[in-house]
Amino acid sequence: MSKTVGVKDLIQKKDKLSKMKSGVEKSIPVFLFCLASISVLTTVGIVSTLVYETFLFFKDVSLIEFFTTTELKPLSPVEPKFSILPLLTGTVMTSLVAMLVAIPIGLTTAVFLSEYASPAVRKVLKPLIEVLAGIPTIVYGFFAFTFVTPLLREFIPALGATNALSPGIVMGIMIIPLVASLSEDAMNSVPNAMREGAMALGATKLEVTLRVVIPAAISGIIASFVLGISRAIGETMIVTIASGSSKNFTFDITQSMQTMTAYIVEVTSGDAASGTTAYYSLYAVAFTLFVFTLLMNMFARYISRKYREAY
Amino acid sequence: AACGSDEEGSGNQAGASGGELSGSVVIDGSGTVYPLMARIADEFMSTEEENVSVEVSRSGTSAGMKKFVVGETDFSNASRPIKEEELAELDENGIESEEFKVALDGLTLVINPENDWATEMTEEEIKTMFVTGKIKADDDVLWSDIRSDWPAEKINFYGPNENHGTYEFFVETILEEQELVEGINLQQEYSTLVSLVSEDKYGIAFFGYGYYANNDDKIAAVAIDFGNGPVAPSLDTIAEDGPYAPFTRPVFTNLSIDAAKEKEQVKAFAEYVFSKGAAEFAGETGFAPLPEEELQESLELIQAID
Amino acid sequence: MKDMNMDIAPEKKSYIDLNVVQKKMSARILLNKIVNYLFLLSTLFGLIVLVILLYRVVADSIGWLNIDFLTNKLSTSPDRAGIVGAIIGTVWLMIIVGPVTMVLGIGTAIYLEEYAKKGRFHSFIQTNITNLAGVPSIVFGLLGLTIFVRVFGFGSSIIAGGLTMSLLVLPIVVVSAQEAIRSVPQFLREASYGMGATKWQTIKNVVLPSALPGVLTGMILALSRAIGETAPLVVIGIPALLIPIPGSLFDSFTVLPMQIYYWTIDSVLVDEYAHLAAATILVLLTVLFVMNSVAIIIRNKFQKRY
Amino acid sequence: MCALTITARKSTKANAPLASDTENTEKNIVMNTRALNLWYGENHALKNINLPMLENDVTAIIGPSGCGKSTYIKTLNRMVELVPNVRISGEILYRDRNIFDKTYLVEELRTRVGMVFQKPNPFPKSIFDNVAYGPKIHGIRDKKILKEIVEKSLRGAAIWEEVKDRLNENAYGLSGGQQQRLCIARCLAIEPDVILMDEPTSALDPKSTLKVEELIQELKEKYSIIIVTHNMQQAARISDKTAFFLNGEVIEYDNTDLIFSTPNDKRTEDYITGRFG
Amino acid sequence: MCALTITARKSTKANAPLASDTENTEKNIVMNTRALNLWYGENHALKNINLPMLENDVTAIIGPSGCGKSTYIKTLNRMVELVPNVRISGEILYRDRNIFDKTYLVEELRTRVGMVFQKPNPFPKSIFDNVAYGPKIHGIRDKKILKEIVEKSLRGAAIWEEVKDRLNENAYGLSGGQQQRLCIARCLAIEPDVILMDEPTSALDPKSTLKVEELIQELKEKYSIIIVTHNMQQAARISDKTAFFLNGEVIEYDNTDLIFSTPNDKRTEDYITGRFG
Ligand SMILES: Nc1ncnc2c1ncn2[C@@H]1O[C@H](COP(=O)(O)OP(=O)(O)OP(=O)(O)O)[C@@H](O)[C@H]1O
Ligand SMILES: Nc1ncnc2c1ncn2[C@@H]1O[C@H](COP(=O)(O)OP(=O)(O)OP(=O)(O)O)[C@@H](O)[C@H]1O
Ligand SMILES: [Mg+2]
Ligand SMILES: [Mg+2]
Ligand SMILES: O=P([O-])([O-])[O-]
Repeated sequence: MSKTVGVKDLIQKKDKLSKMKSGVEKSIPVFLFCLASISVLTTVGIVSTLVYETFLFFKDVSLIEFFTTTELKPLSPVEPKFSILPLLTGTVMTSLVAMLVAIPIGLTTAVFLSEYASPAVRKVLKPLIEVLAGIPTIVYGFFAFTFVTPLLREFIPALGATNALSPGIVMGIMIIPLVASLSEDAMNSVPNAMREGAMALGATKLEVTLRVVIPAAISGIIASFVLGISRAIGETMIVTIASGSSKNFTFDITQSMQTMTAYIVEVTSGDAASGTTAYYSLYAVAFTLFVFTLLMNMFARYISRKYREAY
Repeated sequence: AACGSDEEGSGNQAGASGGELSGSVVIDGSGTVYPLMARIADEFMSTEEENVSVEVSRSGTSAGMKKFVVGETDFSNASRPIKEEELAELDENGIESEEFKVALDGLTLVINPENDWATEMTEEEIKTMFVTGKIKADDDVLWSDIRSDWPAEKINFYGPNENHGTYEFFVETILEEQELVEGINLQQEYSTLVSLVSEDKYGIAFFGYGYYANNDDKIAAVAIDFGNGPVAPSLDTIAEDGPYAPFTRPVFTNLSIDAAKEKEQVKAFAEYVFSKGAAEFAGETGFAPLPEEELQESLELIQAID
Repeated sequence: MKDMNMDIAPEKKSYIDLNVVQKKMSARILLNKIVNYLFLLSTLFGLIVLVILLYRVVADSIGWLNIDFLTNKLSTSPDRAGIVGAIIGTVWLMIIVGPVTMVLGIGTAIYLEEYAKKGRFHSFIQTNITNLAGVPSIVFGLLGLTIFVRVFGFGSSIIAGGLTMSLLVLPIVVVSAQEAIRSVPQFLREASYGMGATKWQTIKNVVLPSALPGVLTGMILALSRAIGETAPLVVIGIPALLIPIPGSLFDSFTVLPMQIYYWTIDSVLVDEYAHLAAATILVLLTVLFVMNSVAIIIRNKFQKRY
Repeated sequence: MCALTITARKSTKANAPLASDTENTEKNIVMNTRALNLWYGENHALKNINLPMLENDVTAIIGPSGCGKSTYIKTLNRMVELVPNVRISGEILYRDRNIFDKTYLVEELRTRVGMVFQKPNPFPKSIFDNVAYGPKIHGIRDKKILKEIVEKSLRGAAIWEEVKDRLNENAYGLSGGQQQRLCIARCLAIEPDVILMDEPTSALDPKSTLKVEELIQELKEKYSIIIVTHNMQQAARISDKTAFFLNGEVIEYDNTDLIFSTPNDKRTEDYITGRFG
Repeated sequence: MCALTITARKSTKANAPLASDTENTEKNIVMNTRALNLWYGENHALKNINLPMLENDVTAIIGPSGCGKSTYIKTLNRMVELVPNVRISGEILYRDRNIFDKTYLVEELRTRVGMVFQKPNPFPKSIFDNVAYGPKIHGIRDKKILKEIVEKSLRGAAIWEEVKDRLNENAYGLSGGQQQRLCIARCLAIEPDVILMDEPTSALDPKSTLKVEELIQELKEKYSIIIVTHNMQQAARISDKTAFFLNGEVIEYDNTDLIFSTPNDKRTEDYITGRFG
């Protein structure tokens, strides 16, 4: 001890210095707080830009016209018409097709992975399926346009070159991993004791799954569906490329339809000059889209929290 | 000094590995004109002035104008003449500009290759079938409504949407501002229209000649009888004073004179367009070249900018 | 089996008829078997699609994806066209997105996990981040268009695109960094505090190094999302033809997905563009595959050593 | 079925079950385990088990933690096969049929051999649906019959009076002891022949434990019961036979009173007197 | 500092610490706890604690699980404040200064009052960096000095010989016992005055435990040590004073030999003789 430096003294001296630096210690939380506020500012930014321009839009176009009429001709030189219904039907139909693909396949995939597959199989299959979620949507758009549509045409001759069906299916495929992995999480959190209880009564795996596991995990499963829908509603590139831009109010999925997202792409990359009603309409549509997806996401979180079973 | 070298450069160093100019040229506007302008820009950068960066966007004629009138772009392509309002705005912003014709486009009516009846139609037939209520109040027009020996099948109408100068030309010039037929399927992308018609035996669409010429294996063009027998659109017939003339239209580019004065590369590019580019690449991108004198006139106008 | 029934004591009124149970049993088990295979099939469906997709992309890009394609600049003519500009544009984008999301994301995560009192404000920010993660990317595009392109006047430059993309992927980084920080065992923090370390010293010297692998994994995933994202850039406005390679943050740029987008829709004009799009997709997928593999390696290598 | 013929015998190793051939030689053997070995991967968890189980008896299985009690009992209705990488050799005869037979469907076996678990594990459904679950999956759809079954089973599990007015409430509203009896009722509803119980009272308070113990005494009139317990007193109180497991082997098997009064093996004695485990 | 003046006295309640005023009245009090109360939210975890701690003594704290031992020891260096919703009243004097004083920086306190935890918790860094961590955060950057400190501390923790050739290897490569001594070395590196140890050997095997116990005996020459232990024999072996906690109260405090030979309180006796806890 004698031969070494007096660490105690060293520390005390240095500490006085460093305590003077305690300004750093105090300012860091403030700095980090500012960083954390950026995310809040982002939301504020989104809401305020959308709200402001939407407000300008509704000065020109009544809410009634926007939500109840069926014609959308934003750039018509003769008589522009602004109804969101054609876009809503486009969005709803493509999302509906997507969910008709994603829900059954996603859920059965989840069931297979969580209830049927051996751990080894699961370990291989799960990450492979998740690859689907990582593929850029532009690639899916290309795939829908150049492969799925021509393929479907073989079976449905009336199918248009752009239509709601093909991008819907491809969106569904893209959403499979989301539904599958969230549902699987929900099923995994059902305690094994529950499965064993049913098995011990002579139930088959299918009966255990249908009558015990799925009911117990239902909130998480529904949440995964809702998030999937929300994802489908917000998806842009697939529909922009493969579903065309026809603004007819129709439910015919074999024909071209435009979604809210594709409309935004069209108007921003197209001809609408800023300051015109057509230009503001894109904010009104975007605001509708934003509110739609926000509500769905909040709803998903609400149900998964509210109905989480207390095991 | 820089000015001098520029003139020499464009004259002597064509094909050389690069001129002395640098900086950027920003072009936006018509989607119809885009393929031609992109082709010219590409060639300009690879053979004339390697260090100049020409960027070509295609947000559409009107959207391009919006940027042009505030001085954001150097060139604004257009598939229609510039409008009064746009000129007024340019004035207001103190921007001097000049409109140049670049090439000729023929508005082409396209049908499915399997359509073996409507390969020839009269101008009048086109004008009536595309106007709402002209043939039938409910607009469910059948091919047989036009000529009785044609199939009794519903006609499916397609066209570019209101974003496009082509739409405006069709509605304003050809249909003389009468309302377009109800239920016409209007699309943003020409690619979509090509696909739609190529798959629809009873479909008919209108768009620029270039999109037809590049896809004549998938779609067919209607030969139009303007009174002197049917004329099929082709580079020859849509040329100045060609027999397809009623349906041809010039396409333009608007040059900001201020930009050309300030930036040598803008002027150099403009000179290139009218000395070489427009004539050489019009054909391969589906436009009829303008008569040489007209291009020469434009070139002289540009060279005179100081 | 008959004597099974006999085993049951006579006074026990039996509801379960073993013969019936047995008869139904084989049907139930068969159903279970069939369903098992159906579920397997359904699980494989996604993978089959994946294989088809990859096969198509590879098949379409054979003969097109070569060194020249990777090193050539963009061009309108298919045999000269390359994607070096898009690759470098993508790199530029990452140069913004990487540092910005790292600072914002990790800072936010530290604040939420280590500093913020668990209360209303904390859950407000947390909810806000979860909600942002669910906002469609196109809406972020509009935000970027309004704020960065217009208000800040950055135009359609790298900085505008990069900042927009940063906000888009920020929630991914925040959430994964939060998880990583949360998984740093409390006893390591206690050890540090026990030595008289201040909070920030503890975070800097103990928490962050331990959380680093998780944070890095999240960063890579966020970057790969940003690399593949197209919609916000379409809104911000990327030139359809941009040959020069961007040299500064304020230059126009293009990225791989945008190139895929334009080539896909222009394939109607020039058939070969479809092959260029496929080749670009292959490059993009390869990049993403490598990034994700790195993320997985990091995660596995540094997983839980406590 | 066959009368108990196995008398005290030594297996090759020192782990032979010793059944003292007194009084109950005339009782039937319901399940008979012969030379059973079980591995979890490399872990040899059950080693050459030979163990009979008599009709209408309560057989207790005791032993220190990790000795293989749960593993053994889960082998009897083949629930152990749910664990991946399990390997089994030897045979278990249920009513003279080898349960590992290819043609023996596990679902069928489990309908005959019911099970009650350590932690009460009702389904997150109503009390009624919990009990009706078994009959329903076995094809009974008739509401009236289901009602009768539910009542009978709940009575059988001595919980009817407590829950008859709240059959439609969620089972999670019951106390731990009630939940466990509900699980027993659920098991009774499919009218099993044998009931396996793995430490059924270890998660319960003393009062509930007593109730379940009384119930087991009643049930043995109609069912054959195997119960795993770590509670020596409990084994002594309620079982007729006791098997002592250690490290995956059966060290001793005999009448409960004999095991607890005069164990043959030193290790059994050590365990019973609390010297380890 | 002030000499021990507190002699046997009764607090208002029955939980008065009884320090038999024999032999070591001349030892200094390093830390003195006065009327300390602590609440976790509504849970009153420490109740009116009065407890002195003598210089160069080993003070053992014993008591059943949940009685507040860890809470108390963590209060001594204010680590307990990391738990949200903690409320504290009363005072703790370290060398006559109240550690809860506004002007007393926790960092300073913790530099003087070091701590060793139940589970060895080295940082996932090299052995060298683990030990150098403390000096570094206190501003010592000089490589040479750091090296000296590391060696001295590792020697002090009786682990130098075992690790001197692998100072740059990750600390997680060490055995549990080595890790615990490394943590002690890490604590010594900032030359604290008092060392708090919360069950420092409970995660260790008997051999490592012995080593750490020997080490504690050595360390007490230079440091004042408080050790929490659930192991009565350990307390008896290594400590000079022992405090018995029960339900957040100090039931008895006295010389270790007295506590273990002739406890004053019935509850202490019951605990020591293994009747509960
Ligand atoms: N699912 C499993 N996978 C691998 N090994 C297992 C598994 N379950 C149990 N084992 C091992 O098998 C052996 C016997 O375990 P088992 O659960 O049967 O013991 P037990 O007697 O029931 O103990 P306890 O009294 O703690 O319940 C133990 O060594 C255990 O580690
Ligand atoms: N972080 C906390 N939040 C709330 N209550 C706590 C917390 N830590 C401990 N307690 C409660 O305070 C009381 C004392 O706990 P403490 O950990 O001090 O006991 P202990 O004597 O160290 O027990 P053990 O021997 O098990 O370590 C217990 O009732 C415990 O539940
Ligand atoms: Mg067990
Ligand atoms: Mg403790
Ligand atoms: O894109 P346009 O040329 O039709 O405006």
